[in-house]
Amino acid sequence: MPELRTEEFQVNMGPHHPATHGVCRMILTMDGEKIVKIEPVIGYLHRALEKICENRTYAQCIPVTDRFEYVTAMSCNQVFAMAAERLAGIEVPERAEYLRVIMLELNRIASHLIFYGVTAMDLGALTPFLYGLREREAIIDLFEMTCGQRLTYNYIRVGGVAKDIPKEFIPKCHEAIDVITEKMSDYEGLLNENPIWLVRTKGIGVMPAKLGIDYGVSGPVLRASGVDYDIRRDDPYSIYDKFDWKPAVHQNGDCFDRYLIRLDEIKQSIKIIKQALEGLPEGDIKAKVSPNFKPPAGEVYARVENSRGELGIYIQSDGGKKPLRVKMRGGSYCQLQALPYFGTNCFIADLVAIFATLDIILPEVDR
Amino acid sequence: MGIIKKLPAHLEKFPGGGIAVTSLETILLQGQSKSVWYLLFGTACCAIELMCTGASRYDFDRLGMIFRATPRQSDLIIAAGTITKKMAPRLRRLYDQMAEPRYVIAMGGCTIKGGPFYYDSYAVEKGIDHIVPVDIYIPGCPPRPESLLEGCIHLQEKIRQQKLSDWQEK
Amino acid sequence: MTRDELKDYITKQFEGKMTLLDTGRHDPMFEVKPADLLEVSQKLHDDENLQLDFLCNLGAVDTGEIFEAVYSLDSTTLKMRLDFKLILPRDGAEVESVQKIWPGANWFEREMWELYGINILNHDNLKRFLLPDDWDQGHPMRKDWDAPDFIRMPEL
Amino acid sequence: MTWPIATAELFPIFSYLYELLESTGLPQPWLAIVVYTFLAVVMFGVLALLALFLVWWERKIAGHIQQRFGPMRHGWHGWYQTIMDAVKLLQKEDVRVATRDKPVFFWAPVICFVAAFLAYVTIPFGEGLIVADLNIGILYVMAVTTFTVISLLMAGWGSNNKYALLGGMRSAAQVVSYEVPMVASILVVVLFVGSLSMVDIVQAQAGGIWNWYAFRLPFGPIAFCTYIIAATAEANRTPFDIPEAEQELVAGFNVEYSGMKFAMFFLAEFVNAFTVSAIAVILFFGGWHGALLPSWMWFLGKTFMIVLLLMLFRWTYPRLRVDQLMEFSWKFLVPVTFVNIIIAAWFKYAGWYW
Repeated sequence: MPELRTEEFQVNMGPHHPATHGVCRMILTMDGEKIVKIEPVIGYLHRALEKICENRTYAQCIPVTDRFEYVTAMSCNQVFAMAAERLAGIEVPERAEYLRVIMLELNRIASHLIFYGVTAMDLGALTPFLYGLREREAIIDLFEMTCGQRLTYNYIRVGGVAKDIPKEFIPKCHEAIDVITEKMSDYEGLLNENPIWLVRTKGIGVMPAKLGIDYGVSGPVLRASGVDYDIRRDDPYSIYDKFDWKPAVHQNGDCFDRYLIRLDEIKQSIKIIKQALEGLPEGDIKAKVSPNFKPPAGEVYARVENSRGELGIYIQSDGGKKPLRVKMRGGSYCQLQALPYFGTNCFIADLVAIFATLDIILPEVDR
Repeated sequence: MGIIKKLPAHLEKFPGGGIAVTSLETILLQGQSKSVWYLLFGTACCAIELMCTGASRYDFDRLGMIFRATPRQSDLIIAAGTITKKMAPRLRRLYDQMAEPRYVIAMGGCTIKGGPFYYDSYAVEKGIDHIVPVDIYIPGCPPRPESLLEGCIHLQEKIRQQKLSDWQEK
Repeated sequence: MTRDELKDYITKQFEGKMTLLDTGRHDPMFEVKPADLLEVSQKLHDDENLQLDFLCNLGAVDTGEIFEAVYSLDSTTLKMRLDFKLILPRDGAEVESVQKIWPGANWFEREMWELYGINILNHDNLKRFLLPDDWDQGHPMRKDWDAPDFIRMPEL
Repeated sequence: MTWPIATAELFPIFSYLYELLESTGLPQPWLAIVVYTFLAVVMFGVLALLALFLVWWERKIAGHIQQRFGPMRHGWHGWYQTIMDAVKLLQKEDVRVATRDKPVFFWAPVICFVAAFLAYVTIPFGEGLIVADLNIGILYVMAVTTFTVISLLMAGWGSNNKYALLGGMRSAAQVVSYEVPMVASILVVVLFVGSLSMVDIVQAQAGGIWNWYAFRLPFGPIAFCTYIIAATAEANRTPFDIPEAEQELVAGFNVEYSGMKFAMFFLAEFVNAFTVSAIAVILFFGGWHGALLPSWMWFLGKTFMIVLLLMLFRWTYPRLRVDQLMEFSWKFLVPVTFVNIIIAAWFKYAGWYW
């Protein structure tokens, strides 16, 4: 009997595909249902944010950074403001720092809730998606109350924050946190011990820690592989060193750990927010900064830990009122880059799971 | 679509055909407007708001709108988010793949005229209306879910105001 | 190691190869000659007391007269940061690829090549990826770049 | 005294109509043709309405599980939403891909649609409400529902699209592997009834809830569980909906279909879900038997409960991967059902079974 001839074939996943969370395109070389090779093609959302920032004053750059990573826009505001403050040597009032931390952590929870929903949806469970987004609305309401926007906040400015929080914010925030704490058991109950969920995620897409570090993978994805590295603790910015919390670390580096670590991070964030709400001091919310301030010539690379890893901004100033160069670095960029090296030799359904648990968001990749 | 395109011309030959055409028109347009399935198409920030609109608090399904993953089965493409020069041919292709009758909603500033990326950006398409015909524009950056819902309701009204004879093959 | 200790350590260990610049505002910034890049990088990556195994960022800068390539490094074990940069001529800029040392540099270098036109030597996959496939308008991130449909923001 | 609503049986209406027809003196072959055409039209109408209702119901249930409402604006709780969907699908352009395999692409939805309806020839909707009581009833149903897989494979191949082809191949593998445990779990019931006829199977469960096979320990419940799992896979529903896995294969086998052709697939999917639930009711829940209400109401009520179960599966579980799906069938379901049959057969042979 002659041997059956098989042939590898190519499947084009994206740029418009339900599982790519945006406009990522992956050229998959497949052997039946098995994936042999992944070649990511990006740039479908390349909007030249860096070029735009070069032609704006520092204050005008902040709204542009909102669009850099819209799911956690607060952290983009924060990292740009931080870089500009370091360049110009601006001291931020303490109340502003507290408000920043509250907003950043609330935004992290919102982002992780989206992650929870979208990952579940990619694996075929639609209901957790709506549950995740339901609780997110409570946080979005808080943001709306403070800065009037649901997604692109423009709240954290150079030298402080844009507005003080309204009176009702603190009770509402406690309420939202309580709701989320309560619903956490719902989330865990729906998926953590679901046998189908377990077989779909356990042992799938294991990323070795060495590979992660080599390719610049950071944040929850790297911590799920057992590398205890959190910029909030290891390169402290703002006032994170004042709070009692500890980064979540898991050891296996598979999809299930990457999923668990997000739930753990939500709990840690709640812890931080509670402490920050308690210790919120009175005082100024913004240092005196001219809108057209000119920082002295110099350069700085500032970075924060956002929900997708290290979010960095490199600013070089030539002493003018506009930055000479703004380079943005998102966590997803490196995670997508590393994907072909550990995402192959699995089924197309696994690739969807891996892609979802990496929590890649395309504007961070394409900018 | 094929039969319906020629239907008025055939029906009107008969006595009383005009009445049949108008009542048929009402039913067909009602059907079209009340069951607008949208394509899962989101590129940037607006896609998150699109997701929120489909979720519990706002709930697209109330209007009879559900998402389809394939363009062949969807009636509406909500261009949610920035369309870059690299993405523009893909958007056109998706539009071409959709079955008629098809509608387009331009959601957000970027799709209307480039929005915040109008100046200084070498990669953003300044408005999608020269790629695909747009029915409804929803301004905002990103628009709130309420405005998206309002836009969809306007689209439904717009569909109902059509005439069956508009589609006839000339 | 604190930042000052790091500065001392580097200037001692990499004498003549890395010079401290005063433009670094938060983390120490050094200058490396393009010819020394691979050697210095390897040493920074392997040195027991540095272990800079994590490439945070790599980007090019166009100042109008020269190009710079800025490398931001980090150590996941010793938790410290360090930046260094190369000064490159504006025409015929070439830089050696560091992806053997930090594989993650791959895409960053591709981006430098695509948006600035800095040639990367020994790069394994130098293909267009951010701009459209049929892009023929040059390297848009350069300061002197212009195109017919490129509209600059008017001064307020 | 009889309960008034119990007189609302449908069978007398049909027999009255038949007598009326007979009295016209139509010769025999023509009589049969008229009767069966009438039945086919009635059946088609009823099932089309049922499918539309199921789509609406599914959307409502999904909505309520997810803390929203589902269709609300068109009629009371959006009751005519799916009718509007049908009207819209009717007028959509029929996209014909240029590279398609013409006959295969055209016939796939038709076969799918017809296969879904064929099973209803032998399904008793109530006492006497059966089109033809074949003596191989359940075997016939098993045979014709398998046509669906051919249509899905045809759809996958004819579309000339890789996603569609993957979906088609997946569905073929899936349906073939789940056919085995499904038939094996049905066999347990057949073994005890001693007949393949649907009416006989239902009659064997007369006389109260303890006679329903789902509650007859120990084989009944096991057979029911294996059956319902296999049936979920047969009907291509989550967690076994890999042929049209939205996040992986966009829409699987029907990725290139639009308008009415897609509507055929869509309706057939829901009709299939109803079929497997109806068979579950006939085999395990005593078919039309029940007190007070007329038999067809009992039958429909029970079937809707099983459909509800399938819907709850769908909105709770994630989706299995293709190889895990096969593994689950061959390594778990098939052994369990076979052991179940063997022990049941032994019991039957020894005469120990009640």
